[in-house]
Amino acid sequence: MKATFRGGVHPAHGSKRPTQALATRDFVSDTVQIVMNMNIGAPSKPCVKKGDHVKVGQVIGEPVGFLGLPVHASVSGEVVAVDAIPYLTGDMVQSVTIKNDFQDEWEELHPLGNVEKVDPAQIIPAIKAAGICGMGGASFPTHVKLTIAPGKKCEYVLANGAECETHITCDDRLMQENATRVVDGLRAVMRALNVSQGIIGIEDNKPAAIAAMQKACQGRHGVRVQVMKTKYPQGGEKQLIKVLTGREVPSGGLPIDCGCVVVNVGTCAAIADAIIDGKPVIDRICTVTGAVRSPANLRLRIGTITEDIIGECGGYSTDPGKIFFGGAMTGMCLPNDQLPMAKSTNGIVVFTKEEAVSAEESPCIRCSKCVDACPIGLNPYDMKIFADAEKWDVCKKKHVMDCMLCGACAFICPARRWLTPSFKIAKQKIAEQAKKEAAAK
Amino acid sequence: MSEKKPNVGKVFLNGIITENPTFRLVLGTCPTLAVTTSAINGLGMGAAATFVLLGSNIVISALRKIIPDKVRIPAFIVVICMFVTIIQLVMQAYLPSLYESLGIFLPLIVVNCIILGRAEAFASKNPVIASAFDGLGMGIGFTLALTLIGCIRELLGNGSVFGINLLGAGYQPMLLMILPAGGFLVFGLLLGIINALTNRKKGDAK
Amino acid sequence: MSLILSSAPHVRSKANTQRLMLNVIIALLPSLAAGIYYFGWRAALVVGVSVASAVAAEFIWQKLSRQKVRVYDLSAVVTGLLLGLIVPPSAPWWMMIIGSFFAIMVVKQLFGGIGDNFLNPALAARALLLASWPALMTSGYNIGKFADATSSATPLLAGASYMDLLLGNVTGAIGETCKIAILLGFIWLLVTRTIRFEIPAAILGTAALLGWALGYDPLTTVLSGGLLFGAVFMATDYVTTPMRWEARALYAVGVGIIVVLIRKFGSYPEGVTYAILLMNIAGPLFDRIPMHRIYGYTKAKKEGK
Amino acid sequence: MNVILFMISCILTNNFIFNKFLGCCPFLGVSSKVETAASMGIAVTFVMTIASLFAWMVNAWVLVPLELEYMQTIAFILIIAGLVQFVEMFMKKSMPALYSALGIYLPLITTNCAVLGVATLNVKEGYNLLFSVLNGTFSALGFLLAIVLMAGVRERLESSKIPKCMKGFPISLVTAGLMAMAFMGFNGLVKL
Repeated sequence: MKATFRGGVHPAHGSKRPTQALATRDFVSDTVQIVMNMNIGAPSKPCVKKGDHVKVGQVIGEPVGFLGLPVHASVSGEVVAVDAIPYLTGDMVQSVTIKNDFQDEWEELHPLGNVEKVDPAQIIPAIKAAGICGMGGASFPTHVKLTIAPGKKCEYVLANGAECETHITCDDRLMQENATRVVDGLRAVMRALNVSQGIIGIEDNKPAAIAAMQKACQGRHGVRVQVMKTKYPQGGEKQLIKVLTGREVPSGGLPIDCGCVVVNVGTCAAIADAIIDGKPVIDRICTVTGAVRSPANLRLRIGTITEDIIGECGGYSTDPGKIFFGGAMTGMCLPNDQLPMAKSTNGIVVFTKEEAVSAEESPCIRCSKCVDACPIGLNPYDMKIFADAEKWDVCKKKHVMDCMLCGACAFICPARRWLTPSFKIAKQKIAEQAKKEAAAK
Repeated sequence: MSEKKPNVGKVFLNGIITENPTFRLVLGTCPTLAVTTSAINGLGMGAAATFVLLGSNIVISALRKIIPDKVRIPAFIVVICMFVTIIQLVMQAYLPSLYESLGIFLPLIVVNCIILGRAEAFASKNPVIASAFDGLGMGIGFTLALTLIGCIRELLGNGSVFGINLLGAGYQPMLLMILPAGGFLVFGLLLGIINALTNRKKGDAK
Repeated sequence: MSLILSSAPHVRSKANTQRLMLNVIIALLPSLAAGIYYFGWRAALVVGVSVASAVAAEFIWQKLSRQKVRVYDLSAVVTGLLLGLIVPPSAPWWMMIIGSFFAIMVVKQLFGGIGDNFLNPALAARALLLASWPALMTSGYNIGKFADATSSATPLLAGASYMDLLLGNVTGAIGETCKIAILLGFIWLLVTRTIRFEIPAAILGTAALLGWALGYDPLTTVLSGGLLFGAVFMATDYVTTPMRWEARALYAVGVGIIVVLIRKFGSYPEGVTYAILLMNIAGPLFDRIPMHRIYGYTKAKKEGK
Repeated sequence: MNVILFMISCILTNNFIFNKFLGCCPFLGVSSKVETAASMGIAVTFVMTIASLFAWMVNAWVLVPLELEYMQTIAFILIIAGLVQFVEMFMKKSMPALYSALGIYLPLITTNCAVLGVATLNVKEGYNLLFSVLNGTFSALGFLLAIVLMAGVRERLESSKIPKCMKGFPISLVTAGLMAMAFMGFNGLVKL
C-alpha cells in the first residue's frame, strides 16, 4: 500500500514531464559569484581578497557562529571581486566572484574512505568541514541537525526523496544516476547517530528512481525504500515523518522530538562525497525548466549566474515574466537574472509573461477546499480573516505558527485568496512580537 | 443640586426625532415587533405606552426628591406598574377588542426599557413640566414608529391600512409580513434605510 | 527585463469561482430540461424570470452600492436557477421577481455579498414565498403533461412507483421531480470535483434510515419530494455549509433527521427547505466544536500528562 | 406524552423569540459571543423556572382568593425583582463559581420581558402548577437555543462585509427574521 497523509493537493499535473527523462550534464561557466549566506545562520566571512588565486575546494569563506559553515571555491582561478550584492531577500550579502581559469586545479582533499568502516566520530566534523547544508531548499546546516541534544534519541534516519514540488526533477535524476552515493550518505548519517533504521521515501511518480534506489539498498544494513503516494507536500518534513514512521512532530518541536532525523537525498549524496572523497560542496544538480528553449538537469558549480544557466539551456523561449529558485509552490522570486544560484537551489523556473500574472483576490466563497487541503489540519479560512484584520494574537490562537507555508491552501483556493502570503506575514509579526516581549523581560 | 431649565420644546422634539426610542435607541423591541401586525394595534400600543410614560414621568419627577436613591428602581417600577394597571383596566372596559389583540404586551409595558429608562435618565433629574414633555415626546416618537411599522406590515400583509383596503381585491397579500418573521425583517430593513438616510445627510453636511 | 516579484505559491489550481459556478449551472441543466419536458414552456418562463431577476438584482445592488460588479462570477445565475427549479411550474412571474430580489438583496448582499450570507439564498427565498403565498406555492402543478391530472400538493410517499419517481412522472416543483436528471447533475459535480459526495450521501442515508425506522419505505423516502434535489444542490452550497468535514457530517445528519421529522409530524408537506435552512443556522456552531486534530497536538498532550 | 409534546412545543414551535417576541432585548443585546449568550440563556432559564413557580403560587393562593387579580402585574414584577435579588445573594454565597459566570446577567433579567411574560401567560392560559413550571423552564430553553444560534451566526457575520447602514441592530434584526422564517419549518410539528 502506498503511504500518504491527510490533506494535500496535486499541483504538479504535467509540469514535471518535460524534464523527467533528462539526464544530468555538467555545465561550468567562466565566472562564478559565490554568496556568503547560503545557509541559515550568520553569513560566512570572506577570507580571500581581490587578485588572489584560488583552487577548487579551497575555503574562501570562514564560518561564523553556531550555525556557521565554511564556503568553498567552486572553480579554480582568480578572485576578481569581493563585494556586497543584494540577494534574494533584498538584503546585502558579501560575495566572492571568481574568474574561471578552466585548469580545474584542486585543493588537497582528505578522504575518509568507505562509509561502513570510517570512525563514526569523524563523520559529523567532516560534514561540517565540507560545508553541507540542507540541499532540498531549507539550507539548514546539516552538522547542527545531526548533533543530537542530550536526553534525545534518534531512532530513524529518513532520506527525503519525495520531491513533491512542481517542476523540480533534480532529486529524481540524482537517485537514478547516483543511487549508491545516496545510500552511502544515508548509512554515514545512521552510523554517526548509531541508528539502525534508515528509510528512503520516494513518491510513486518516480518509478525509475524507486527501482534504482531499491537496487542500491540491497545488501546494505538497515536501509529500505518506502513508496509514497504522489501528493503535495509529501516531502514536507512533518508529512514525511508521519507517512514513513507514523509519528508526529509535536507542535513547535523538531523532528528529533519524535526520534527522527530527515535528510534530503541530495544532502545524502553530498555527505557521501565528503566522507568517501573528502570533497566539499562545490556543485549540485539543478533543474532548469519553464520558458527556456531546452530544459535540462544541470550539474552546476555553486555560484553560477542565472543568466549563464539560462544561456546554457538555449536561452529564453519567450519574454520571461517571472523567474524563481525552487518549485512553483514555495519558490523564491528573482528580481533579475544576474543573481547566482546557491547550495540549496534545486531548480530555476522561468514563467512566461502570461503565467506570471497573479490573479486578483476575490471574495472567499467558503468552499472549505483550503481546510481540506491543509496537511497540518489548520483552518486557513479562519486564519486569513484574522490575518487580514491584523489580529495577530487571534491568529496565534488559530495555530498560525503551526503553518509551514506549503502553499497548498492558496493553490487550491478558487477565489484566488492570498492565503499563504498572509500567513507568512502573520508568522513574522508574531515572531517579532515574541522577540520584543523576550527583550522586554 | 442645581437644575438647569431644559428647553421644553427641544425636549419634546428630542423624543420624536433625534432620540426616537424605536429607530435611534432601539429600545422596547419586543412590543415593537409583537403588536405591529396592523396599524391600529401599533397606534393602540403607542398610545398606551405614551400614557404610562407621561404619567410615570410626572409622578417620578414630582417625587424625585423624596425617593431615596437606594430603592429608586423598585419605586419607579411600582409607579410605572400603577399606571400600567390603570390603562389595562381602562382599555379592558372601553376598548375590549384592542385589549385582546395587544394581549400580554399590555402588562409588559412595565418592563419596557423605554419607560424605566426615561424615569432613570430624565424624570429623576428634571422638573415636572420638562419631564412631562419628555414623556410625551418619547411616547409620541414610540407611537409614530409603531404606527409606521404597523402600516407597512398591514399594507403588505393584508393590503390595507387601518383596516381600509388600499391595494384592491386583486392584491395577493404577503402573509409573511404579519407573521413574526416579517416583523423582524420589516423592522430591520426600516432601521437600515433610516441609517442610510441619516448617514447620507451627515455626509452632505460635511 | 522586468520580472514580477511575488510570494509563493506561483501556481493556482484551474478551478476558480466562476468555473465552479459554471459547473453547478451545467449540473442543473438536465433537471431544467426535464422540468420543461414535463411542464412545458411555462416552466421555462418561470426559471427564465427567476434567473434574469436574480442577475438584475445583483447588478443593481452592486451598482447602487458602488461595489465592483461581480455578476460574471455566475453566482447570481446559480441562485436564480436554483430558485426557479424549486417552485411550482405555474408560479406567477411577480412572485419569482420578489423571490429573486429577496434572495439576492436581503439574504445575500445585505450580509456582505458572495460568501457572507449565512442562509442559502434560494432556499430562504422559497421559505419566504411559501410563508407569504402558501396557496400559490403548493398548487398549480396541473400543466404540461399533467394538465388532466387531478393532483393536489406534492405527492409525498403516496404510492407512486419507483420508476415514476425516478423518471419524474409525478407532480412537484419544476426541477425536483426527475431524479435521473438530478443524479446526472450529481455525477457531473462529482466528476468535476465541484462538490464532495459526503454531504448528499449522509443526508440521504440518514433520511432513509430514520424514514425506515418510522415506517416509511427507505427508497421512496429518498426519491420523493425535493430531498434528492436539496441534498445534491442545496445542502452542498459552499457558503452555508460548515468548514470542517466533521462539522459537515453533523450538519448533513441533522438535515436528514429534520427532513423526516417534518414530513412525519409537521404541517408542511415537505421539510427539505426548512431542514437545510435550520442547519445553515446551526452550522457556525458546529464549526466551533473542537473535533479536528491538528498535526503535532494530541501527542504533545499525552506526553504532557 | 402530552407533557413531552408540550416541552417540545415550548422550545421549537412556540419559541419565545421567534414566535412570541418575548425577551428580544437580551436576544439582540447579549448575542454577540456564543459564550456570553449561553451564560445569559442559562441564567434566564434559572430565573424563569423559579419565577413561574412563585408567580403561580402567589396568583393561585393569594391573589385569586382575595380577588386582587388586577394587582397581578405589580405582584409579579415584585416577585421577579425580589427573586432575582435573592438568587443573586444566594448564588454569591453558596455558588461563587456560578455567580462569577452568570452574576452580571442577573440584574438584567428583571427587565427581561420574557420572565414577566411567562408568568402572565401562565395565568392567561390557565396552566396548572406543573405546566406553569414546565412552560417556564422549556420556554427559557427555547430562548437559550435561539440566543446561542443567533450568537453563532453573529460571530460569523463579524468578518462579513455588511453595508455600513446595516451594521449592528438592523442586520441582527434581519438575521432574526430569517431565523424566524426557518423556524417556521417546525410549525405543526406538535399538535396539542
